[in-house]
Amino acid sequence: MDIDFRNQLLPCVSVFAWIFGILLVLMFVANAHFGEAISGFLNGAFGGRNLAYLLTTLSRATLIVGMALAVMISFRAGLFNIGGEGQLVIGGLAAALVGVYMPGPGWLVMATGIVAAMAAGGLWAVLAGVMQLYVGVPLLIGSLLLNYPARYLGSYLVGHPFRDVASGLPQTHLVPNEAWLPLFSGTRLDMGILFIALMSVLAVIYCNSTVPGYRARMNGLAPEFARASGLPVKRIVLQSLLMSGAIAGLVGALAVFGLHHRFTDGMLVQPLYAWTGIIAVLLVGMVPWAVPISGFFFAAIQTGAAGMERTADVPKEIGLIMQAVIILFVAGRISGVSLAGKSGENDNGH
Amino acid sequence: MGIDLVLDPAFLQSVPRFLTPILLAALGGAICERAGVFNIALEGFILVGAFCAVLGSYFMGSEWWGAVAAMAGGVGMGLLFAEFSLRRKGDAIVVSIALNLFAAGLTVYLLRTIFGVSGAFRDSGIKGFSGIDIPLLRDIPVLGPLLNGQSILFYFAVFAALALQLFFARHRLGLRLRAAGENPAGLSAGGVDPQRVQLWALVLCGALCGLAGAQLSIANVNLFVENMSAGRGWIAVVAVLLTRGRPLYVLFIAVLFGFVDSLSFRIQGFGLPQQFTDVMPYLATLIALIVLSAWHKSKTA
Amino acid sequence: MQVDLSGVTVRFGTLTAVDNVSLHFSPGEIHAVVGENGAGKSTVMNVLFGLIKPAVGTIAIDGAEMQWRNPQDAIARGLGMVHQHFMLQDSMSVLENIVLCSEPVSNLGFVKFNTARARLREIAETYGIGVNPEKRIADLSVTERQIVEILKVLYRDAALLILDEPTAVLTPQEAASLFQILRNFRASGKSIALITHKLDEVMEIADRVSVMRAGKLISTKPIGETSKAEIARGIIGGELPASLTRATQAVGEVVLAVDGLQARGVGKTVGPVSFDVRRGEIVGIAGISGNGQTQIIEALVGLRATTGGQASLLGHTLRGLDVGARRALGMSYIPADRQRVGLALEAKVSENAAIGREGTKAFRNWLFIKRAAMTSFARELIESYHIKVAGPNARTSSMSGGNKQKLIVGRELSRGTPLIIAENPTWGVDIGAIDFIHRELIRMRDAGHAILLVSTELDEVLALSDRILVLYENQIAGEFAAADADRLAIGELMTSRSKVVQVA
Amino acid sequence: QDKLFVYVSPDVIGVNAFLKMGQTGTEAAAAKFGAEAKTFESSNAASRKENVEAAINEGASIIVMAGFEFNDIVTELAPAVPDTQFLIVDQCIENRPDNVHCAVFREHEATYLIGVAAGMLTKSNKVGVVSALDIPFLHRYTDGYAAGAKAQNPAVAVDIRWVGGENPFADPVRAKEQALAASAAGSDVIFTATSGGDFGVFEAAKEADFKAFAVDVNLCPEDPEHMVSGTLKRVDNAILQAVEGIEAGEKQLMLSLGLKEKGMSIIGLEDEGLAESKCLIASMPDVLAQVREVAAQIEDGSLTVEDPMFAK
Ligand SMILES: Nc1ncnc2c1ncn2[C@@H]1O[C@H](COP(=O)(O)OP(=O)(O)OP(=O)(O)O)[C@@H](O)[C@H]1O
Ligand SMILES: Nc1ncnc2c1ncn2[C@@H]1O[C@H](COP(=O)(O)OP(=O)(O)OP(=O)(O)O)[C@@H](O)[C@H]1O
Ligand SMILES: [Mg+2]
Ligand SMILES: [Mg+2]
Repeated sequence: MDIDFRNQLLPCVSVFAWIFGILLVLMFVANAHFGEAISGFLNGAFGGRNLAYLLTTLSRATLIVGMALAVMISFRAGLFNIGGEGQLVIGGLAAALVGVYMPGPGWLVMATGIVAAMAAGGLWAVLAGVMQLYVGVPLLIGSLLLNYPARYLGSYLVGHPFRDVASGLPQTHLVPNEAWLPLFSGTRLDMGILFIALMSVLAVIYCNSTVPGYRARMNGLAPEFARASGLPVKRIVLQSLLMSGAIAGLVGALAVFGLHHRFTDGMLVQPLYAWTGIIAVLLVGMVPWAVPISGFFFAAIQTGAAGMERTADVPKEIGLIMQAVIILFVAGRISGVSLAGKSGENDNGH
Repeated sequence: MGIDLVLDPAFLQSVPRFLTPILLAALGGAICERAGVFNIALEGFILVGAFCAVLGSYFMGSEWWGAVAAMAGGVGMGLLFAEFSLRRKGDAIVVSIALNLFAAGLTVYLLRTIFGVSGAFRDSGIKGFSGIDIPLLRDIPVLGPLLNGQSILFYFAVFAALALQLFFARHRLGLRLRAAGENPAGLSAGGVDPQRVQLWALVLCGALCGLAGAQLSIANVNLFVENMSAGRGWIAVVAVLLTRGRPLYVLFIAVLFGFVDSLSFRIQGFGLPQQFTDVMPYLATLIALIVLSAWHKSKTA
Repeated sequence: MQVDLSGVTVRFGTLTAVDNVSLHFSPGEIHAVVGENGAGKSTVMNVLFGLIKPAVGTIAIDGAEMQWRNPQDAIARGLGMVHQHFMLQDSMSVLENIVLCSEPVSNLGFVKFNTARARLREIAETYGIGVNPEKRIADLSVTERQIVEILKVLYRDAALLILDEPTAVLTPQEAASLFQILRNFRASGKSIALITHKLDEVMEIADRVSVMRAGKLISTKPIGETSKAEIARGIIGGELPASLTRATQAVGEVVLAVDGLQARGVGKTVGPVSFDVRRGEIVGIAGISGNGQTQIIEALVGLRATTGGQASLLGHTLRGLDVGARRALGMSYIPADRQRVGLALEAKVSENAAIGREGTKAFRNWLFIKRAAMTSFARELIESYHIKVAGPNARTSSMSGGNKQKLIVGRELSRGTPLIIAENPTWGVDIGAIDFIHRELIRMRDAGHAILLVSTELDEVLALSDRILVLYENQIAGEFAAADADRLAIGELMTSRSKVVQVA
Repeated sequence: QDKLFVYVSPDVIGVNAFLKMGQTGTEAAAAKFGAEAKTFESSNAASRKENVEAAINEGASIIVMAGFEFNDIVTELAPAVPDTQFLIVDQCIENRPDNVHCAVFREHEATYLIGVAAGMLTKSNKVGVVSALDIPFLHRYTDGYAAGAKAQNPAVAVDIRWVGGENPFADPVRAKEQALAASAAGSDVIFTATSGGDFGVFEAAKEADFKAFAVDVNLCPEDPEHMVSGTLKRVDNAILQAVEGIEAGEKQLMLSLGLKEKGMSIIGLEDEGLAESKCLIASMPDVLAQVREVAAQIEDGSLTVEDPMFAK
């Protein structure tokens, strides 16, 4: 009991003290009124007229949780896929192009757009996997570097051939109204969150109860063990990446059909959805059921920080800093998969 | 275009400007790599260095103080890395990702709180390094425009690459760094704490990355812009991985990247869409990575 | 230099690894410390050397109490340690390894390699041992590496040498030359602490022997006042288990046929090797580690690409088959590295037990895995292989090494495949577990399975095998039938050409 | 104070003169009508939308938005809140509800004049322009300039360069490199329309010694030796004027401001303040004369400058 207390509770308390202390220092630097800042934060994250800000948080959480699920699928399989951004962009692009150019009833356009986005994102991720398996490019770097071609390809396509000239921005035309994701009545929240809720459930089932999920997990915990035990390692790698990329693509599609209704250059990159998704997964050590909670938590930090900026003039980057600090302090406690140990690994298969 | 371009003095002049930050950061990364610290937070290190350089230069009124402050900032990041990765045993990749975000957030936060501006901070009070004119060098064709008239940081970076080679081979700390990366138990057995050695690696890496940032903010231009490192840290990481931390190869790769990067600027003049020229350095990196990995794989498989 | 450890106690969490142990080392004396795996021998020596701080206890040199902050302090006072595992930097030269951590440096911190070279030459002349200082460790044989470790200690001018199982990786001949070196040291007045598992060695060279069991010091006696049997009883705290019996039996058809197999090794090609394994026999491969065993096994299991020749299992060629297909064809594999290859330590026991079976009807229902089936299967294994663990849902990392090994052995043997490949199956596990695993292997052999056993422990190979192949420098250097197997002859083959130890 | 005006910027304001002017304009309007003024800075597409939603939620009576990035957002949000007035500066949307108002500029008229001046000044017959990103809106700068230069001097070649990169609107480093590259390729007059990157171009002007033009506000004091002139965009005036109209109850207000309406101008077009501007154009009577003549033609309609934004 005594030992338990010292080993478990005390470090937690000290971590909270540290994080809180850093928060205070940051506010002091910004010369902010503490109470005002905190109430601005809470209001910005969870309040507002008719809970408008809570809905904003949920809307942001939709995309962050989606990216976190994508990342989780590959991380649990031991695949350090940090190319979620590229997969997200490619997915969004595919969704927008289908949404704008495909004729037919709205629901069909949307469904096709979502499928196309998932396929495109999945293939983009698989590309990184192929480079690792057959060329020997470490996935960590390969997937990261593939972000840039994705980004610039998107930028080029919406800036030149598929540009909505009249809008004045590098962006596609609007997706027709009928293909938008409907809003929950009386709110500004679109139904994309339902897709992500469903995905969360599916992901938990996949991780805990299916054969491929079990195999991927074993590969993530001990790749050499998986190989020597005769698991189909290459298939695990490609399958996991395909799923991971497909979820990222889905998130891109939801951003297009739910939030922005077209693809604008930079709209999926600048808000750092992919990176936030990564840290959301790391925060909870890749435990599937906890990932949506953690994603929501980070979304709240971001919208809360924006609220803090509006009311107390604390730059909203405080949100980014706090996210990083939280991860730093839990980094030592994250169990499950050691990422650094595996990043440089090459596959020596025949 | 080929030969004219290569002989164009303005083009040659720009190559060192591009390669210096990458070279300095990659050398820092190389030290970590050799010491067994998987540091992929170079992007964040550079960013903090760039910010501190402006901070130091602006408040102390000299570019030298700027460089000192940049190194201090980089070292600070190194110490943070050490605290969370070595002492608190955080996974290096997790710590790296967090520190990159931390740097991105902190620099903007401080930009807004200290200078009250966002986006960019520019002031005539920021003193920067200017080019050094070396009389003899100036008159050599091709090499002259390439090497002459650069900031002191460029010459330092090249020197550092050569010195680091010697350092690893013959210096006490260099030897211990390599041991920390290869078999740290051997160090412990000899009574040297490998974590202490890795701490030194992070300190040196921080200083070099800080200077990389200084080159960006008080040598290439005299101002700080949000997210000024703009992916250079990741290219440096790739350079480190490609070379496995061998300083001379790092130098070679950095020159290559500097060349491609400045080439991409020139090529816009030929009417290619901006996105194509923008993606060039990353594609070049990716291709280099693929070619070298494939070559390596065929050698060892 | 008189060195005294008194009343040392070390705890790791709740485990008391060393319990109130006192030891004395005198000049000109070889003091052997023996005990089972995990008895606490290494831990005591690590305390003496300053690597571990004891909870209780003191270290005194010539009567003066010492406080070690780190090994550097101990080294400065004349202690030197050759560790159980090599502490060398493979990519560095011999010279760099020797100076590492005690570098002679100039003002700027640059290492004066010439000074070091001269000192090394001096040592070679004094003690009659030496290795080319410019060679890379990676290019050295195991014996040469052991010599580099000893040179490191001599370079630091140690008066007390601690040697933790220095002969574990040596052949009998090499061990003999090492002992000659140790005798030279003894003659020059140094103290030597020698940890070993081999009682014959103790009887041969030690002046005094201490026995440890479960962290406690059982006895310390001059060698003349004790016997091998008494020491052995002290080690295990009772009588030795009955020795293994192995009835001769007729062998059956060929299960594994290997024909000119080649694979890429470290630097050069392994093989070509040809041999076969039949039903009802254990074929043992002896050899010092690093002579190609790993590559051959990996090539057979499908973990490593072959570069020539071929192998077939029950008449089916293995070419082009991946690990899964080979296992499905009738092969099981007990890998040497249980921590990384044999198990996923962070996963549950049941998840480790079911690996490779998750695709079968019993464990899968369409896409879904049958958790209940996994748990009950793990429970069966735990019972029938006497695995000590909290239960099927415990984390695998919570088990001791011996029990981890039993889990792997149980998982693989229970598949009942015609061929079983076992690589160092008892490495680092305690006597009880060794005995159990040996009996299981023999039971499988008796039941008509073909077993390929690779072990760097010559005694193990001798005890189990019906036929013995000796590997030396990536080739099969010889073959023996169990009946004519001779320790010394095999030892000779294991090192046919390596004679780096020059005794003055 | 129950009245609230919110200014929502599309990007961080930073050293972006245009966005700053939007802020001062909103503040001036608020002061005039006794309202509180707040600024919500955005940094990306998602935060733009969130900020406008927040402004509605905070009960703003007028929301001022600078830039075309807000079109979709206003289209989507405005119909649901008829009591909130939306003012978009720089751009307008189709099928406006009553509560959406616009103030747009004809930037190309001013950049055309800059082009005329550049065409006169170049000795190499090569002029350059560096702009942030290859987007239609910025072609009002680059193409207007090119048209002016060619009209003035048919022999002239125009080198158009884009900053691009990770943050094109605030990257002086890349802007500087592009300017140096253009200069190296022969341009001896370079026009910069890169927002946050302008200072990089000025540094290049010092190093490579070329003449430079800038946009939006008078930046000549930055480098009186190389800065010839620049366009002026009176965003603050436009906002004030528009808010007056909105407060007076106008619906679907639409302001289009060019040279004629004094919404756009270039330094040197008016005598007032020219001497103190530190711009080189003050000491170039022939350039002044020519620019003023062309400006007069544009104002009286005898010369129309095509809007490049909808070309292509
Ligand atoms: N760092 C450690 N943390 C926890 N337990 C440890 C640690 N090192 C050793 N132990 C445990 O302490 C006990 C004594 O270990 P030690 O290595 O001293 O045994 P040993 O007698 O040298 O065995 P062997 O013959 O296998 O080398 C063992 O149970 C071991 O598992
Ligand atoms: N660093 C450590 N921290 C905590 N426990 C440890 C540590 N190292 C070893 N142990 C514990 O000590 C026991 C033996 O570990 P060791 O690493 O010696 O494994 P082994 O050599 O495979 O097994 P054994 O020595 O028991 O045959 C295990 O129960 C393990 O959990
Ligand atoms: Mg052990
Ligand atoms: Mg031991």
